[in-house]
Amino acid sequence: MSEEEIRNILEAALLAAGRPLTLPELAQLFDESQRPTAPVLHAALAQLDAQYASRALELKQTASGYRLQVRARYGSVIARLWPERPQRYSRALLETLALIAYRQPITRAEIEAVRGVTVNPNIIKTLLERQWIRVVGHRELPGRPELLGTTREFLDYFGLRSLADLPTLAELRALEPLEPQELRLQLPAADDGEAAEGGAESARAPGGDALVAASSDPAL
Amino acid sequence: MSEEEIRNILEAALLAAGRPLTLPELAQLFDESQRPTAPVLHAALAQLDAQYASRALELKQTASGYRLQVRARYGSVIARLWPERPQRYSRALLETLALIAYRQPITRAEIEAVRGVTVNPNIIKTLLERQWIRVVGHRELPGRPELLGTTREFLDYFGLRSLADLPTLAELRALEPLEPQELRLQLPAADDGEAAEGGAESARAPGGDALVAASSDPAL
Amino acid sequence: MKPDLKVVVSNPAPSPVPAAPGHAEAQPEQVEMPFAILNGEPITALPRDLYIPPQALEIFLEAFEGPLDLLLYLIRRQNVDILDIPIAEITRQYMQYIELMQELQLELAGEYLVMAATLAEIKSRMLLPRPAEAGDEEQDPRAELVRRLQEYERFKRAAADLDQLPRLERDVWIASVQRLERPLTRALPQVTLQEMLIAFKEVAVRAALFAHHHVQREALSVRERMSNVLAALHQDAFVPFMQLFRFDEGRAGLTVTFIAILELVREGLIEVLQAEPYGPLHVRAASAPPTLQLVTDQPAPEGGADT
Repeated sequence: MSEEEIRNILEAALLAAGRPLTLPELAQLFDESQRPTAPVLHAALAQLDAQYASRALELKQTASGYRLQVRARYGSVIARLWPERPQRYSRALLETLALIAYRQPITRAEIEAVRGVTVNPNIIKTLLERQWIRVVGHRELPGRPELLGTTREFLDYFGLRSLADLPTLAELRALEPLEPQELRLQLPAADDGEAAEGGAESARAPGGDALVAASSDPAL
Repeated sequence: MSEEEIRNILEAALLAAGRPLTLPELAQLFDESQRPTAPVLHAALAQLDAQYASRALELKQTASGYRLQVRARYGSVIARLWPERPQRYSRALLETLALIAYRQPITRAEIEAVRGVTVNPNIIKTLLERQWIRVVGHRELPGRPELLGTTREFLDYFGLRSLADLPTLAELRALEPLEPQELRLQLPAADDGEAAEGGAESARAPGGDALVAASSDPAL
Repeated sequence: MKPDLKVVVSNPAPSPVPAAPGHAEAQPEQVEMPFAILNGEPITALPRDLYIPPQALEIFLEAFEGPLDLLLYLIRRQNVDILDIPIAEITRQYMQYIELMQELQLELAGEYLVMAATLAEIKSRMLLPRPAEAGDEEQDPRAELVRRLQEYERFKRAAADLDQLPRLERDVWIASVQRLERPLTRALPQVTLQEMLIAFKEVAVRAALFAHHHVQREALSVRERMSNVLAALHQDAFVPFMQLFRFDEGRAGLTVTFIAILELVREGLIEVLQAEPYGPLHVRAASAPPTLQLVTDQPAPEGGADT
């Protein structure tokens, strides 16, 4: 069997498997009578990798074996194949954020008291990183727990002039529950920018009106 | 952007996607400012395929777009990676599938009329589950029987770009008057080629036309 | 009914080898042992005195996809053109199979019996004297059967062709490589105001906030201002009371700030201190257990407290 054929078979197997293959697995591809020795296989793999030198591919040896992968340099180009599905924040995060907005300044313990469950520290971290909340002080209790409040960025993001633009609890009662899933279906990824803009605009209207508009929104 | 770089990006994308990619999808890989035109992309794909000539890879265009695949010649070698034998399909299933593919849209009763036996419901179920066929409508007859047709997955699975790529159907031949012996002697064997050609030509007609012809066939 | 048959010259390929029923290779696994017998002549000749294992016959007979398939097999075995079926002979052989199946008590699909009747009918019509203009294919009693056989055969062929097409994961494999980690820059999740409000509504319902609290719009701006005031106070440092007010906010804003400060005092979050009577007020974040030193009737600047 020619060196080229050995390379072809190895390449075919690695590409068809789509997972790392060990040297024994690669050796199993050949009939026993013409099975290349380990050094021959190693050499063939090295040649294969050399062939990829000017290409977007590379051969990589990992703990689980050999695998072909796209060079990191092409990663960002390839990433376009998977248009970023907008991530979603959890219900817990939204509730925490809403509680901080409505009941600020508020400590984590107080949030937990209302929600009835512990608040995952990652939620606070995410909200701080997003600069939607900030630590505005400490409650003088054992442990001096942080008091959390919302930020200017929070208001900007949601298109509010001030927290007073948020609906009161009484007004909230009128809100229909909505399924986040449904909402996502209505907002295709490509439209995100627009959707966010639209949302901000309607929210910029005086609180009450915005909510009326929101609940008559077909997206709800 | 160099031709080589375009090829590299296309190759990387096709390999990373692991599914067929359409020409527009491939074009999306490039920044708008340096996006190759369709002819340039076509040329790059052709060059890519040419590069694979002596390798185990090939570029294939199917219904859903372009995909890179391991050549059938290496299939038996690659199959060693998967100990389970690929699924085999019964003649009954394949005949049913063939009738749906060539005669779509077609009802179960019409399939039965050609095959001369009832169609096992499990066969239709299997074909539906494999997403090779789908219900495309109903015939306005008592009971509104379902009209079945093939899917894009069917074409992809069998490596076809369109129904027109299906192997040509054998021609029907006329029943000769009695005393056939005599008549047949008068037909020179040389005509055979012509007959075959004619048949191939008519079947090579674009899928749509072929289908119209098929469904208006009084044989049904 | 006039069969819609194209006149095509000659027969492209009557296969020289009598085709084994239904592409024998299509079902090798189930039938390996007994089927070997079937590829040869012994069974097809059907000598009554030759012992054939009933299981073998059964498998052989079950290999047919129906009466049309069985007929095609018989015709091919005779090595005759489908257009020139020796109807009497084929009928005789067909009946033998049917009888055999009945003898073996195979479950015989009704279609087999219908075909038997059809064959018998064609055979009898073949024996009838035919009109002068015989030769017209319409008059050939076999025409309909031939059409059906051809139609079935072409799809039998098409099925075999389909089976031969390079198929994914049997013959060809999609080439793929593993993707590297996703790029670091990720789009941040988008949240709509409605989503957040709904979340709050639900938590409020759960916590029965509706029942015990009355959050007014005014109160919301107060709470916001509470955060702002708190954030403006540095640890342990005194901030002049007046510095917490922004006079460009007008009377309403000043009021809100003042209420916020009162609320902060009430919650023990800040201390308001006065060094001497009528001296300037200073505010700082609460450090020790809060001591309430605020003189509550202290008028707010510009009389903002008269709400």
